[in-house]
Amino acid sequence: MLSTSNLAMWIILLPFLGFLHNAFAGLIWKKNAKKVVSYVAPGVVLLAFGVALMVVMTELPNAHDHRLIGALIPGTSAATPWINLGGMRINFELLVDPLSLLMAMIVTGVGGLIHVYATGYMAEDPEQPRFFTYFNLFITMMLILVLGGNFLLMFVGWEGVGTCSYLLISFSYKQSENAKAGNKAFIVNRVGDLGFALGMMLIWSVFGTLSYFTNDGKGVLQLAGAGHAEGAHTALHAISVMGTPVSVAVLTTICVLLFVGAMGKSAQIPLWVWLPDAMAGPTPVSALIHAATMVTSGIVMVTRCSWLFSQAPQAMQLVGYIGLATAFVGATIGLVQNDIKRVLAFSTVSQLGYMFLACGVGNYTAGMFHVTTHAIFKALLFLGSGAVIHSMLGEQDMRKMGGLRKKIFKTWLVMWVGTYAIAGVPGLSGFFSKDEILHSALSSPGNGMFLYGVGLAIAFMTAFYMNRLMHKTFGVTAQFVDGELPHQHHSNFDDHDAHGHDDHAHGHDDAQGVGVVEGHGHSQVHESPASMMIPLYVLAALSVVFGAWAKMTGAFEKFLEPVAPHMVHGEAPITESMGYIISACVAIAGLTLAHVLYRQAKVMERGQLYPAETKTRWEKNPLHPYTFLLNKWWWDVIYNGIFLKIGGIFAILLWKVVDAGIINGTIEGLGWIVGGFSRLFRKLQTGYVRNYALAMLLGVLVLVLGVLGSWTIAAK
Amino acid sequence: MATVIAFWVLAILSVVASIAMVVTKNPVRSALALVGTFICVAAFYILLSAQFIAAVQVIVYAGAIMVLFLFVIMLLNLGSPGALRERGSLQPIIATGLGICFLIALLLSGSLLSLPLPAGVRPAEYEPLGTVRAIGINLYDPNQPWLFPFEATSILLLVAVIGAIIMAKRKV
Amino acid sequence: MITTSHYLVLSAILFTIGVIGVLVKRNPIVIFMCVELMLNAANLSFIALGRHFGQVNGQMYVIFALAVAAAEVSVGLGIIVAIFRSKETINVDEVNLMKS
Amino acid sequence: MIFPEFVGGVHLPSLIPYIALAGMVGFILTILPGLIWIERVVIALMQDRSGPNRVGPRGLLQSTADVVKLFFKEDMIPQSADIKIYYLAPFLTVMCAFSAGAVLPLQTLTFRLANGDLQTFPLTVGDVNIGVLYILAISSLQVYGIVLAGWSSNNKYSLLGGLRASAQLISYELSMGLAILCVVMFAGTCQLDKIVDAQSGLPFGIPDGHTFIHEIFKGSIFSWFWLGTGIVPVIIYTIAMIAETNRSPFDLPEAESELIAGFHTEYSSMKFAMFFTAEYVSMLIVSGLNAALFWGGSLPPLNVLPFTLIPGFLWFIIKVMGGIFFFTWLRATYPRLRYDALMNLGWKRMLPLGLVWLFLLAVVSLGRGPAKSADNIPEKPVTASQQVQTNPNAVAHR
Repeated sequence: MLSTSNLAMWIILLPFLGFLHNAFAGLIWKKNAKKVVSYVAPGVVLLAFGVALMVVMTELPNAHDHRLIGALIPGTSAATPWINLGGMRINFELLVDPLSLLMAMIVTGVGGLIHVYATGYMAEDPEQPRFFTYFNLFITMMLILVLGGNFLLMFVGWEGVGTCSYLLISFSYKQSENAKAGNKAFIVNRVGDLGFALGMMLIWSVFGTLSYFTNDGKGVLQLAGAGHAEGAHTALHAISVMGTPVSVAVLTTICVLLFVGAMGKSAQIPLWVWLPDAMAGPTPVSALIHAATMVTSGIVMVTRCSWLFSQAPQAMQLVGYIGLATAFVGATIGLVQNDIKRVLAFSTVSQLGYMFLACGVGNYTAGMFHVTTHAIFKALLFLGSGAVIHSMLGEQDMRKMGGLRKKIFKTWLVMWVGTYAIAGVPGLSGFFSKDEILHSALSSPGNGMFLYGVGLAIAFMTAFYMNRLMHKTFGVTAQFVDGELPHQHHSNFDDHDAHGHDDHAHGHDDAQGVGVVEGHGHSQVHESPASMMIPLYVLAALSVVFGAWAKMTGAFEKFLEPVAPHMVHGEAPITESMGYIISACVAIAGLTLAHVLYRQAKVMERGQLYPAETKTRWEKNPLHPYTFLLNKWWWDVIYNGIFLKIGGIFAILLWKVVDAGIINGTIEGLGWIVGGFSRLFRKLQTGYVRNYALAMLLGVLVLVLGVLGSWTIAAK
Repeated sequence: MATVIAFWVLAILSVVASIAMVVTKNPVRSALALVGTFICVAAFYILLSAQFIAAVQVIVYAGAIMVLFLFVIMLLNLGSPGALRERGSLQPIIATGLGICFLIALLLSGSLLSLPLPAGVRPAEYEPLGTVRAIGINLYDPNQPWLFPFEATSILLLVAVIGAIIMAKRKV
Repeated sequence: MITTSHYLVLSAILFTIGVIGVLVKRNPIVIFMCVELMLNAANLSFIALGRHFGQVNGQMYVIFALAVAAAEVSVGLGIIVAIFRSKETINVDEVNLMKS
Repeated sequence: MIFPEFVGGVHLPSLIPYIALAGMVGFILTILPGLIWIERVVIALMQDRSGPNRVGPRGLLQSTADVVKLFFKEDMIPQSADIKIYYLAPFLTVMCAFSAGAVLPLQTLTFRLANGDLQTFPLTVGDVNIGVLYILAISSLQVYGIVLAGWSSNNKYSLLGGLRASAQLISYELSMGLAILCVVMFAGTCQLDKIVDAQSGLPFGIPDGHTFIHEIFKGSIFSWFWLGTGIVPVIIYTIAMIAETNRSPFDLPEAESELIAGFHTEYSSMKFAMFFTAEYVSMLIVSGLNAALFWGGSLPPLNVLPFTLIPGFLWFIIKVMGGIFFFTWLRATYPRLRYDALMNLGWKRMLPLGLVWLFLLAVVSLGRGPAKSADNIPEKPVTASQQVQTNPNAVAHR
């Protein structure tokens, strides 16, 4: 019989089998590998989505039956002994509850669409099977992360997705910048992972288990939830393990450490610097990993531990403020970026900040709601931008695009939907999720007004830079000569001398003037293949209807309620409909401003709002806002300055004093002594095997005599 | 009585043959002497009513292993006749002395000398244990620990075959 | 009357001869043969002891020892042939790369 | 025919080995010249020549004359030969050839015991329970005679011939062993007379209906193992046995055109005669084994009157002679194989085929259920609890 746990196991197993298949596809299918992989890889993920859907169907009634603390569905976790070391017993267990199911559906659903898209996007890459191997492995790891029934399993997935992210960012590893970006992501994530690991160890030492839920009610979240129910939020010290209360300080430490992990994975200040660089990977990677799924795992984790966080208000405040700051910083930087994918990357950073803000103010459902809608429309945007880049033969710089609306009308249409969704145009999904966050921020006691204000500013900026992106890409006059685009495909094996950052590769622009040359008979800019467009349509449709559906029916909230209850304690000074109006106004204002400015830019030279000389002048002043934002608040430079310099000095200290002086001195001294003895004993080493054998016999003889002697003594 | 005579004859034969193996300078004769020892040992096995092992001893040791030795000796001798000549040194004397000491120590230990035959086992009971059937039944009996080693041995042999081929192949 | 001790002593003698052979000979093939003799001596004592205790275990051990010996010889002789090919000699005293 | 157990106070069954030994050796030694004569006559017949016709009536004494010639020929020893081994080699060969015959079951004799019971005893030299293994062991020792002869002659043709012969022997021993294993698996015993016994039932496991027809086919040609094991093993065995005896078309070790006379190039006079003897004895032995394993040994082809009149050992000899005729026939018909073709046939065709067939038969015999126990030991394995509980350490410390 198929039980839920078995079914849930298959959600993970299917992509894993796909991963195994793709890894050995070349061996199995020889020349047909690419073709087979392009069917198998999306197939398994979509199949997993189907399984997840089935689990939801079978479990949805149950979930509501058990709307108790933790709302677990008892007996639905498949537990097999995994680690059994002394007193340490950790099971391989799955937790099937609304949260994990929601994430599983996002990962497999959106992931499946992106897989389909990638079959078109990666079709020409000779290393396509390797790409899909990583991709399926990523899906597997992500599913382990969300479905795992204890912190250690989550950590396995956590590290696994990190590895896949690294592998995929540096997929075209022959370009050193990609490899460096991969390294950066990996190393920055290590910092976060250390925090997570420490938090996990602390949990182990405090709670004595890592499982969220156990049959005897001693699971981490069970205890936390019990505390929550008992004393509500007022009575702290409510969590007790074996009758001993856990102090708030310890809980706060745990939560902060876990949040450090989330910072790394979800690109929050101060560990956010890797995400923009991660755009070096192929666009489907950016869409799947660095927008829709992996980066949201921090939010998932915080939501998962909401019972813990609810007992540690300081930690929650930290989460909220960090989220807000990140959202603000990301949005400001997004205003001035020129690389289409980087704009989206900063937008992602900013939106992630939003989600943490929601968690910080206690409205986890809103956070997860935004996770879901963001997964849909950000995937849409990234995939759309991928289609644009694909159409532009690999060009990513918006300054060299423009005028694409007529050429790739369908792409423009879906991008437009995505833009309005993220900007929060009323009716589209981003509007509802964002508004809910803003509303709960406003309800937050004490600092509600401040959070709300900054949030609105961010929303405004979001609308602005998204419309800017649309205009620069599709709207203004074309900044390239159709038919003479240099081919810049992202394959490992192409020549990368002209990788889009070199203006002189476009020397013809100056000679022939700016403008579209239509007379070439065939246009290089073309609509993407159906395998890329269909996922876009699906995502666009979802972007339109999902938010409204979820909000109107309340299904989403009801679904998630058991695991992430509403913990906002204050009262908002304005009604919800009032909030709707305000957010709508802000979004439309942002869009309009960009529209006005860049319609103007349309007539200007090279589609820039300001002439190039002005910008050059600005760039000379490092504190000028433009330069400041363009260089990401000098964040990388500061990091380099602090960590690299100090680290370097420390390393030199270690090298010169500790290594060369103390260690080498000791070793060499020992070496001298040993050498002296060696010179003495070297004569024994004849190199003749039989001499050694003789020595062995002598040894055996001594042993035999020793045993004999001991027997004799024993006999007496 | 017949077994006593057989034992002593075979014992003397086997010891003489093995000493001859060590003493002779010609490797082919060494090998032949060793074959003689092996056949004597096989005969001992029959005396000890381990008929199957005796047959296998002859087939594997005398029939396969020593033929392989002979092959290699001949093969290498073809290349350079002088390669296998022996030279004298101090080592043999020390080695022999130590070896004899070792033997004496073993004998002195007394553990070898204190086992009368039979020790509570009548030969008639033991007799059937040496047949192919008995060995086979015991070897594949899941209640006994031999099944896994048996399978492992097959893997070992496969590995050895591959290893030998790789090692001896002229062009790798 | 032939007792188990007879066989054990014989086995010890054969073993010792094998040991001495290993130490004395310079031809690796002959050394190998001496090792085989030692193995056989051990096998003999296994069988004799198995007989002594009326157990089939002694014979089982010998079966495995035989198989392992066969494997060992095939690989060992392969090594010797390989050494001969590369060094044009198999005298163990000339194959002394281990000497410092 | 039923013999009494005691005749004049002599225990007849205990005399069987000596009778068998005398009979076997006597028969082999007397038939040998005849064999050579038969071979020459048959080949002459097949190749439309007259064959031996000078010495004696129809050249019958030709072989005798040859033997006399060999006896008195000068014995030449190469100067640089390793004399001891040079002498040892032919003896080894002949000894191995003869001693393999020790376990061939010539006939089954029935005795009426003193208490009135009937008991059967096989007419063999050594009725050992490892009969088949014994023959395999002895035939694996045959290599030595050949290799040593080749090596000690200190002649490159000899050495090459010796190496070839031994490589051939080793290669084909495997296929031979596999074919024999098929039979052993079906018979459930290694004892040759019991293997013959196992062929005395009805063919294809038909249950006994105790009618006249059933009686005729009991132990008939259809129930022998050549058919019972599915023809493939008997083919493999036959090819392997020809290769094992270094006979044409597998007579590469003594390929005249390449190696003069192979490993016995340097042998003359009686030593050569010994190799010669060994070859023919081997032929007899492998044919005998063939007869016992696949062709029902001493069983008549049909269990009806004219056949059953002939005693079992005569049937056995007839079958052996059939094998010899087959050898001769092949020699008259086929050219010699190339060496690589020989090795290919052995390793790449017959060995895999034998393995696959053994596997198939194993599956079949699994389906048939456990083979009928032929050895008189309990089915139950000896478990540790039944074994004598003696602590070896205790003894060692005594």
